Order: sequence, then structure tokens, then C-alpha cells
Amino acid sequence: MKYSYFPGCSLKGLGRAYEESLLPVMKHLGVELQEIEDWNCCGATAYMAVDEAKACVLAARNLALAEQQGDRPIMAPCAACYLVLNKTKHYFHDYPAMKDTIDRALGAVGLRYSGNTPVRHPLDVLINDVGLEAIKQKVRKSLKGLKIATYYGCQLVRPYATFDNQYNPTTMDRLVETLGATVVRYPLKTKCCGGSLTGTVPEAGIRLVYILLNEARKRGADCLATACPLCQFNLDAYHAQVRAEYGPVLVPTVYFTQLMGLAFGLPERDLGLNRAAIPFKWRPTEAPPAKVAAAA
Amino acid sequence: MMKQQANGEIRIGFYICHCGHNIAAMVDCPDVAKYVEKLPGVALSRDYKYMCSDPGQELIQKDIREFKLNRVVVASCSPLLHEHTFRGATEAGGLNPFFFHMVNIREHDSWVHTDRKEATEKAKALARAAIERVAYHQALEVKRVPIHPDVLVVGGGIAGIHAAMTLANAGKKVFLVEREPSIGGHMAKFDKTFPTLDCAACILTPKMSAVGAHANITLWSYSEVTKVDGYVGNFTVTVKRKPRYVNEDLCTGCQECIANCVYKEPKFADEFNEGLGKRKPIYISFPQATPQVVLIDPEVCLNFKRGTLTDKCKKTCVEACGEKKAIDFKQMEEIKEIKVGTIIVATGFQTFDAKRIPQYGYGIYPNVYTSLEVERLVNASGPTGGEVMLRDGRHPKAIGIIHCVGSRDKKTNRWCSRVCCMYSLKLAHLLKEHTEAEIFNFYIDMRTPGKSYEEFYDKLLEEGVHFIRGRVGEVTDWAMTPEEEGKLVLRVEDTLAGFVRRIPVDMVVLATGLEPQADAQAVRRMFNMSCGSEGFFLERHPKLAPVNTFTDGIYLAGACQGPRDIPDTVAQAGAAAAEAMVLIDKGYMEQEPNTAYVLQEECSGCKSCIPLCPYTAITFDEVKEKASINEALCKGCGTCVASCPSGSIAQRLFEDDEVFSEIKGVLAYE
Amino acid sequence: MNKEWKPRIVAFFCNWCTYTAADLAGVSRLKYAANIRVIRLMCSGRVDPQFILDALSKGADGVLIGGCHPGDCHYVEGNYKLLRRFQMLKRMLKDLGIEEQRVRLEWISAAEGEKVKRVVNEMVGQVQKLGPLGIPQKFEEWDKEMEHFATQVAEKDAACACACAERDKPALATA
Amino acid sequence: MEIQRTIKYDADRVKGFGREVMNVPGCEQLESCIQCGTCSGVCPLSIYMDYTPRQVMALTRGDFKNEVLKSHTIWLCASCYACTVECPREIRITDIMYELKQRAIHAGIYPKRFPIPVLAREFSAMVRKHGRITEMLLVMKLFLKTNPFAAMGNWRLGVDLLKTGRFSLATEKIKQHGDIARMLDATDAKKVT
Repeated sequence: MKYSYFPGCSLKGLGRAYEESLLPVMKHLGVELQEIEDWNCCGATAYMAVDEAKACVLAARNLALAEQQGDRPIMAPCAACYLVLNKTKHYFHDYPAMKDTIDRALGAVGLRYSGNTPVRHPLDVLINDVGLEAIKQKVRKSLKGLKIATYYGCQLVRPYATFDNQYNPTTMDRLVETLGATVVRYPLKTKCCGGSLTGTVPEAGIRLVYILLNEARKRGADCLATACPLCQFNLDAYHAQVRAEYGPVLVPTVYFTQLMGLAFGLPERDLGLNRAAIPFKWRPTEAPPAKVAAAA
Repeated sequence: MMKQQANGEIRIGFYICHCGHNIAAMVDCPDVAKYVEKLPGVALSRDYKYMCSDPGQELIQKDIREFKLNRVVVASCSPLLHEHTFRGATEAGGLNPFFFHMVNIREHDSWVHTDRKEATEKAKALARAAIERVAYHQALEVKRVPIHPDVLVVGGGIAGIHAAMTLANAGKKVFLVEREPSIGGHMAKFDKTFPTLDCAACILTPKMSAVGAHANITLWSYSEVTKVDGYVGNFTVTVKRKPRYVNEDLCTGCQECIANCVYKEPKFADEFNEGLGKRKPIYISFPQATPQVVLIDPEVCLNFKRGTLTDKCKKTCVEACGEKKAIDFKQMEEIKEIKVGTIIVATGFQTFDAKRIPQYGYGIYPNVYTSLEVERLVNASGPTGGEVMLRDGRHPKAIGIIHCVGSRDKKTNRWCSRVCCMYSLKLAHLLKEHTEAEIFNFYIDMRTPGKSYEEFYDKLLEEGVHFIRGRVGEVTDWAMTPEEEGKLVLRVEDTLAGFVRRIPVDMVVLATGLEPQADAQAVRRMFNMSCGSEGFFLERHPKLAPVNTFTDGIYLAGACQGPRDIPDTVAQAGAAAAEAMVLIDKGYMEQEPNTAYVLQEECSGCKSCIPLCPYTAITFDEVKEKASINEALCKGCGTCVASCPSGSIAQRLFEDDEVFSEIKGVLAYE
Repeated sequence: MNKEWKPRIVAFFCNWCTYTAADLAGVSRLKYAANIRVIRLMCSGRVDPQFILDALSKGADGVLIGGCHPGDCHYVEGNYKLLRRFQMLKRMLKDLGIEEQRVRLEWISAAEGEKVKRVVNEMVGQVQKLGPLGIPQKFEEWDKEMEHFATQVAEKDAACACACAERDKPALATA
Repeated sequence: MEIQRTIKYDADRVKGFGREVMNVPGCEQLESCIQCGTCSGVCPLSIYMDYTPRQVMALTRGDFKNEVLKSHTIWLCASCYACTVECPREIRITDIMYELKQRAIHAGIYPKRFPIPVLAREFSAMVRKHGRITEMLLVMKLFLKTNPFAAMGNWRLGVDLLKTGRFSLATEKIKQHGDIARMLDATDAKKVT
């Protein structure tokens, strides 16, 4: 299984821990990731607000580079990138005018985009390409006893995701259950984390963060599992502001890839667990010695 | 050309209709008339405001006599609308009605084009085609098919019941086929009916028992139509009668067997009560069920589960039945074949599956109900005896009723289901009556068209029910505030107040919409009908033939044709019955003489046409070694004509000459 | 070709589905290209390949056939019968060098007024791109060519005739 | 008590504005809005908005350009697409919000010192220059350009992030960063025609 890997800006910055855990986990599962050479910012939501055409052009450059560097599906772990790249692909097909613009802009730097390369999210790949069975095989330290609120956030499943239900996604649930953890019913799993508003309109953003954390706590979750760097950042980094507003709600938020790493028994230092502001202290118990003996 | 000469001198009268502005606005009618005037064979050419009006038709008749016309062409609306009218006029003028041909320049021209010049050119081309064609027309005789006097009514809801009763009371023999163990349909499940609030049972059950007792009605419940052959006046219908393991003629409905079933307590989900109640393996759908005959559910009856051979079950029901000997575990499925002349399809609707909108939490939160479930909940004969008790045993203090669930939504069903607003108002009233709870109605638009419906809305407003104009975003159980704890919370914009609200309630009622039955497509095929884009059966004309289908002798009644309430359904059922009676009392049906015939001298006897005919109208004459067509059986599709390698089959009204000249005509115009 | 050129399309619609759908399009006041001329038949099964060829040879630039959806035929299976014929015809047209977009078969139910609009507009668009088929003109050209050949052949015959006469003379003489 | 007229005269409309928006790719469906309010009902931020999303739809369709572009609503939209997937008329409300944001930015009308447009502009400027985003720089610039006090208040956060190595001070760059500018110009060139 080979994929062109599009990290996106966040995974090099705020979401570093996501990349740090994603890469070893994928490697461990025999999924080859080829980072797109000289990729650029996907355009993201902010740029959409400035100029849709330009945003699409930015995204298209990455799609074109990926095609140029090998006929592989693209894997975009950041929900925002995943959405923008897919949106661009849709617009490219649905609106001739947009196609012309993109062709024109790419032409200016000697690139071409066919519009065929699929853009996929790690969850999609793990469930549909790798398969839960294969993942189960790799579990060394079961996450038994860990209660998780799976938090998908918004842009991962809306509006373009085809691999899961928009209203009640379940891929991450099934995944962490395979790792041995228990999923608590969390009706906010696709609600918005406030996105960039936490920084720009704190009173609104912080409230959303609080609601998400507080509901997770009320439902007895030990942590939230997320698949988006911005979600993780908002839920983790603003605890001070949340405390100031509403009192402390210290539910840690981890990337689902970090949980996989733990379950696979990969070395902790490789999983970027140290990067969280609200530390995630829970650890799986060692596999029963009998197994070890058998293995030896 | 031969035939045309054979027809002698051709004198065509051409008439183009303005249809007020409908045609004249986009087509230059006088100009078309002028163009046609010069065409060969045209004796006179006129434009006129309304050809279908009496003066218009008289004009045709007058001209036929004065100008010795022997062909008539009218360019106006669709032949499906007025061909009949003008054939009549032609005949009244003393000509064979089939010397007439019609040109459609309204539906196919003036209404669909925007450029007057182009539309006029098209009208000329189409007119010319008709002129070329009509010259070849032959005098034809109309075919008459006798109508079998018996009627089949499919579906025993209020529509089927009313249609059957109307016909039976008029002395017609009716077969009423119902899929469920009892007739009554959805209406039997309702508690009260809007806007008068008279109880559904009180007005329906008398009709039901009347059906059961009527000498002219053969009632087959727990049965399904599986096959329909033949054509108007002469259908052969196959009906499957499912085994109820109880002999209908012997069972008196005493229900001793139920009382004595080995299961002391009912423990199986009860379909009639939407699964809110329980029944035994041997049961009767509901107290007033018609026919009053019990049935056995082999899925759960011990006698079947443990195998009839190893007699483990005590068969207490058989003992209880005693001398009547009505219970028959060996009963088999029965196949009946009946002959009828006309068919009324009244197969009804199904309610929208609320699970398809997960945001509303049906199937996730136990206190989210569908409207049909609530109908049973407030019903005195329902599972709770009319006490509104939630699945968790509590009594609701606040209730939210969400309108338009599975209606007016492009992602589920686009159409307005027409009855939800009114039945939601009714349920609001009944729930208020039963619970004194605070009640919120969430609607997009309040639709109360109908006699004293708006007044009913006023009544509810006076009763202090809250009406919030806004489509609920979601139903959830996560609390923002203390008073929301343990409640279902509806998040909605109060669009009239202009802000978003969170409203905690104990019970949510989903006003699910009406949609076509799951098997509507199969049924449609079986009866050779069409479906509209939303899947309801298609009427022949939305205004002028609302109960007819495109297949003669098959009529529609009730919600299978589109969402409608009880008054409209009953009215339509009456109309369908009347349409059927028109044929029956007339005794025959006139049919287009568009049958195919073999040109004996040219037939090479290759037999390739014989397997093509779906009506086995073509046989092979072994003596003459030629095919021959039984025109009584021929429906006039013309498939054999097009397929005959030696071109030795022809079709009346669609002779090759006629079609070729029409082609020549549409293309000749420059 | 002058800009004014508008394709001429002959359509054969079955009475029960497509013709009714076209009526529906009218009643719903949908707007579509005026280049189409509809001929009504009881069933698409009545469409004889000759109709199509005849239309093309008489100057149609395209032919559209509309019938009920598979399984919905008012006459049970007329549309299937047509489909078989149609596929064979398509092959033949290909051999004749007639672009396949010029002849189109569509299943349009009585409820699909929208589809009538879409299909007609699409087809007019395609045929507009292809330009005129102009078979009648071609016929004329061919006729001219034939005359030309005919005259040539005639001359040849004449020439050969006298040649033979020359050659045969002595024989005749000896006889 | 300060009062102001709320009545709208036809002169307050910018005729054709609604049509203009509806002609933009992705915004066509606005025509079929039935004002049911589902968008507001599911919008997590509707509780802060001066106009609810539904009202923005109505105002846009009704040609009330100034009201729409001045509203906080379009800036509060976090583009979570809840409205878009829930709308019973399949109106892509989020995309319409984007379109309105763009128009506001170009028209230069948005609440003064309201950081979001600034963020958007800084963001795009940085992308144009480096091809990638270095969040640290972005955030610094943003706060300095809007209100320094917020920057102070959030300083702890900054430190946290630096400690956990999630905020690098090194600028992320792509090799061919000239390309970005060239592409973006080509885009404009196209748009002029």
C-alpha cells in the first residue's frame, strides 16, 4: 500500500504530535507514505475567505505535484487539508470556469492536474485498505479499560467525506474498539471545536471547547480521541482560558494515531505524547507474560 | 402514392387554433394558415381563436359540407387532450372520424419555445407533416370490447372499502383483496380524525363490517394479487391467499383459542400497535378486525416451531375451539384465479422511516416517537388503554412535535405530505387532553387548507399550544443547563422571534410524512401503470383524469396516487368507483382501430413475427403457410410491423405510407 | 456552413411514456430547443429502422427515439424489441460513416418532462457541433458522379464496339 | 434611550446583489431557500450572531448587500459545514458565507479591528510569500495588528506551545516559493478576462 503523503502546515507545527505518531504507526502496518516533494499550504479555510479561486489553485498545485511524483492516492491527515483538497477536486470537475482557472494557473508554473487522484484520510485508509483484522493482529498492549469519547470534528466528515456517515460517523469508534478500548456515547462527536475562533473570538471559541470537554467528562471519558490537528490544539491548548471561564475541565485529547501507537507497543517517545498541555497519563498494562513466553 | 390516388381527390380542411394566447402568443397562426393554404390537397385553411369550442367544432362541420372536405387537420393542443373532440366533429360533419389528424403545437411548440420565429417555423413543419399524412388516411371502424361486469379492488383501507361499498351497493360484484389479516388500513389505527375529532373507529368499523357482510363483496384478507393478465373489460387476476391456519368459514371469532393459548401472557411485538403492545402466537389484529377471524403466526407458535410431527405442543387452542374445528395447522397457501372487467388500485401509502434522519434520534432515544405510535398511545383501545405513558414509565410534562419529518426535504422526500400539519394539530390537542403537558409544535409552514381546518388551528392556538416556526436542527440528550439534565433537548431557531432556542422536553413526536409503498414499483408493473417522479402512481391527467391510469380499465383511489387525507380519499374512491361503473353499465369499450394486419399476398411465412407478439395475437396458418393476426387480441403496438422482414404486416392509423409522408412533411419545410 | 444553420432533428416518441412526458414538459412550461420535430407512434417498438434511414436521407441531421423505461413498456416489451434493432442499426450507421451522436435512443417515462428538455437540448447541442449531415446533397453529388461514369462507360463501349467491328470484318468476309 | 429606524426602503437594496451571489459556483441553490431555519438550528455559533444564518440567506436573496456584508455572522462562521449537510434544500450555506466574506474583504467593509479579516489577509500574505504557514509568525502578527493586550493575555499559551515544541520560530518555506506568486497572478489574470 503506497500513498502520497500531504502533511500540511499544521502537522509541521501545532499538530507535530499527529505526524510523529502517524508515521511510525503507518510504517508498522506496512503502509508506505511518500511525502509530496515541495508541497505548499493547502489554502485552508482562511484563504477560502479571501479568494476561492486562489485557494483552489493553491490546493491544485499539491494535487498536481502528487500526480507528477507518482500515481498514488493522496493521504491528508489534517481534516482541513482533506476538505480543501477534496473541495478543489469537486470544483475542478463541477465548474468548467474553475477548471480553466486552475489549468491556467498551474500552466504558469509548468504543472498539470488531471483531476483523478483520490484524496483520502488516514481513517479511511485504515478501515478500508488496511482493515480492522490486520490492525487487530498488531495489537500488543490492549487498551482495555480506557474509556474514549471519539471526536471527529466537523470538516473530516462534512461535506465531502465518503468513507463514513456524515451524521453519525463510526470509523474511529470501530478502530479504537479494535484496540480494546471502550467508546462512550458522545453526541457531540461531529460538533465544531470553534476552529480559528478560539484565537480570534475567544468568548465564542472557548465556550465550544468547554462544552466538548465538559460533555466528555460527564460521560466518563478518560480522553477524547481526535483526527484533526486544530481540534486537538483547541481542546488541549486552551485549558487555561477554559479554567478561567468555567473552572477546570482537564480531559486530555489525543490523536487516534497515538492510541494506536500505544496499543501496538511502539516506543512512547516516538508518539509525541509529551507535546500535550493536558498530559495523557493513562497507559495500557503489559501483555500477560504467558503471551511473551509464547512469543519467545 | 398508389393508395393516395385510390383515395380519389383529396380535399383537406386545415384549422389552426390560437387557444387564446396559449398558442397565438408564440406562433403566428395566420402566417401558418397562409403557408398551409398553398400546400397540395388543401381545400381551405383557417385560423380560429378556440377550435375546441362549440362554434369551432361547428365550423369544421359546416366547412366539410360546404367545401366538400374529405380530410380534416387541426393544429392545436395535444391529441391526448382533444383528438377525441375533433374526431367527433369530423364524424358529425359526415366523414369517417379517422379522416382527421391532429397537430400538437401547444404542448410541443408554443409552450416550450421562446423564439416566435422558430416556433412558427416548427408549427409550419408539423402542419405540413399532417397535411402529407392525412391524405393517406383510410376510413376505419371502431373496435368494441365487451366489459366483464365484476370489479377487483386492491387494498382494504378506507379508499378500497369505500370504492367496494359504492360498487356493491350499485349491484356490482366486487372482489376486495387486502394484504393484512384485517381490512381498515391506516385509518383503523387512528384515534380521532381531524378536524371534527370524531373517533376513527366509530365511523370506520360500521363500514368495515358492512363490507364483511355485503352479499356482493367477496372479501379476501391476508391475500395478495400476484399476476394480472388481459386488458380492459377482460382481466384475469391471480390472487395468493396466505394460510392463517384457521378456517375462515368455521371460525366465529369467539377468541377462546387466544384465551387458552399455552402462552398465558402475550409476549410478541404486536404489528397493529406499532410494536408498542404485545400479542400471542394466535391472535386477532384488533377487536373490530374484519373478518372476525383469528390467525396463527407460525414464526412463534410452538406447534410450528417444535414441528407438527413431534406433537410437543399441548394444542390448548384446538381444545378450546372444540366442535368448531376451525384451527387447521395443515392449511396451505391457496391460489385463486378470477375474471374481472375493471380494477381499482387502492394500495395506500407507508409512513416515512424516521431512522433515516438520525439527527432526530428515533431508535436512539426511547422517548422519541413517530406520529403513528402516538396514535396508538392516545387510543383507548391501544396498548396503554389511552394513557400517555413513556417507554420509561414516566408521564411527559413537556412534549415537542416536529413537523415535516421526511417531507419537503431534498435529501429524503421532496414533497409536502399534506396531512402532517393537520394530524400534528390533532395529536397536540389529544396529548394536551391526555397529559396537560406543555406542547410545542415546530413547523416550517402551517398548512391547513380544507373545510374548517383553519378553524381547528385557531382552536389549538386558543388551547395554549406553542407554535414555533422553525425546523428543528437536532434532538439530543446533552444538557447545557441544570433544567436540561435528563431531558431531550431540541435546538431550533425560532424564526419569527429571530433567535436560536434550546427547548427541553420529555417526549418528542416525529410527524413522519407519507411515501409510496415499498413495493409500489412491483405493483405498478403488475398493473401496467406509471409512477410519478416521487414514486406515487401516476394519474392519466392531473386535472381532467385524476383517477384514471394510462391503462384503460384500471383506476386509482387514495394515497397510492399521492398523499391525501380521509375526506379527499373517500371522494376519490367514489370517483374511481363511478369511472368503473361507466364502463360496466355501458357494457363495452371503444378501442383505437390501430391494430396490425397481414398482407397475405406478400407474407413469406417466415414466422419471425409470431414470437414477437406479447399478446399471442399472431398465429401461423399451416395450410396457407402465412401468418395471420387476431385483431381482437392485437393491442396495436406495431412491433411486428416494424420487424417483418418482407414488410408484409401493416398497422392501421400508422401505415408505413402515413409515417413516411409525415417524415417527408416535417423535413420538407424550408 | 453559415451561422444561421440550425440542425433538424426528427423524433419518434412512444404514445405512453415519452410523448406524454413531452406534453408534461409543455404543461410545466419547460423551455428547450425548437429544432425538434416529434412524430407520435403507439410504441417505440413500431420504430422501423427504415424510418430512421428515411429521415436521415430526407435531410434530418439527427434522429431521436423515446420509449418507456425497460420493464415499463405499455405493451410489455416493445422497447426491448426496438433496442435490439437499434443496436444493429447503430453498427450499420457506423459503417456508413454517420456519427453515432446523430442517432440517439432514450428511455423517458411519462413523469420525466425535465428529461425531455435535457435530452433534446443535449442532442441539439451535439448535432450543432457535428454540423449538417446533408445526405440529400450527397445524393446529388453521387448522382453527378454516376452520370460522369455512365458517360465514360458509354464512350468506352462505343469505342470498343467499332474496334470489334473492325476486327470481325475479315471473319465476316471469309464467311 | 437611543432609537434608530429599522424600516427598510427599496432604496436600501442593492438590486442584483442576490442574483450576483447566486451566480457564483456553489451558491446557486440559495434560490430555493424556504427559510426553515435548520441552518441556524444546527449552527454552533448562531448564538452569537447578529443575524442568524437564515436571516443572512434572506437578506442576501433580498439584495440587502450592506446589511449582509456588515453583519458579524459571516465572520463568526467557523465553516463546520453543519448547515450545508443539514439544509433540506441542499443549499451550500458555508460556501455562500465564504463568498460573502470575500465580498466583504474586497469591499473593505467589516467590523473595524475585527481580527478575522486580518487573520485571513495575513494568512494569504504569508502563503504568497513562503508557500507555507508558520503558525507562530501568523499568530504574532495577528495579535500585534489587532489588539496587543490580547497578545499579552495569550502569552502563556505561546510559552506553553514553545515548551511543548509545537511553535517553531523557524519559518516554513517551500523551495519554489516564486511559483506561488506566479500562480496566484495567473489566477488574477484569468479573472480579469
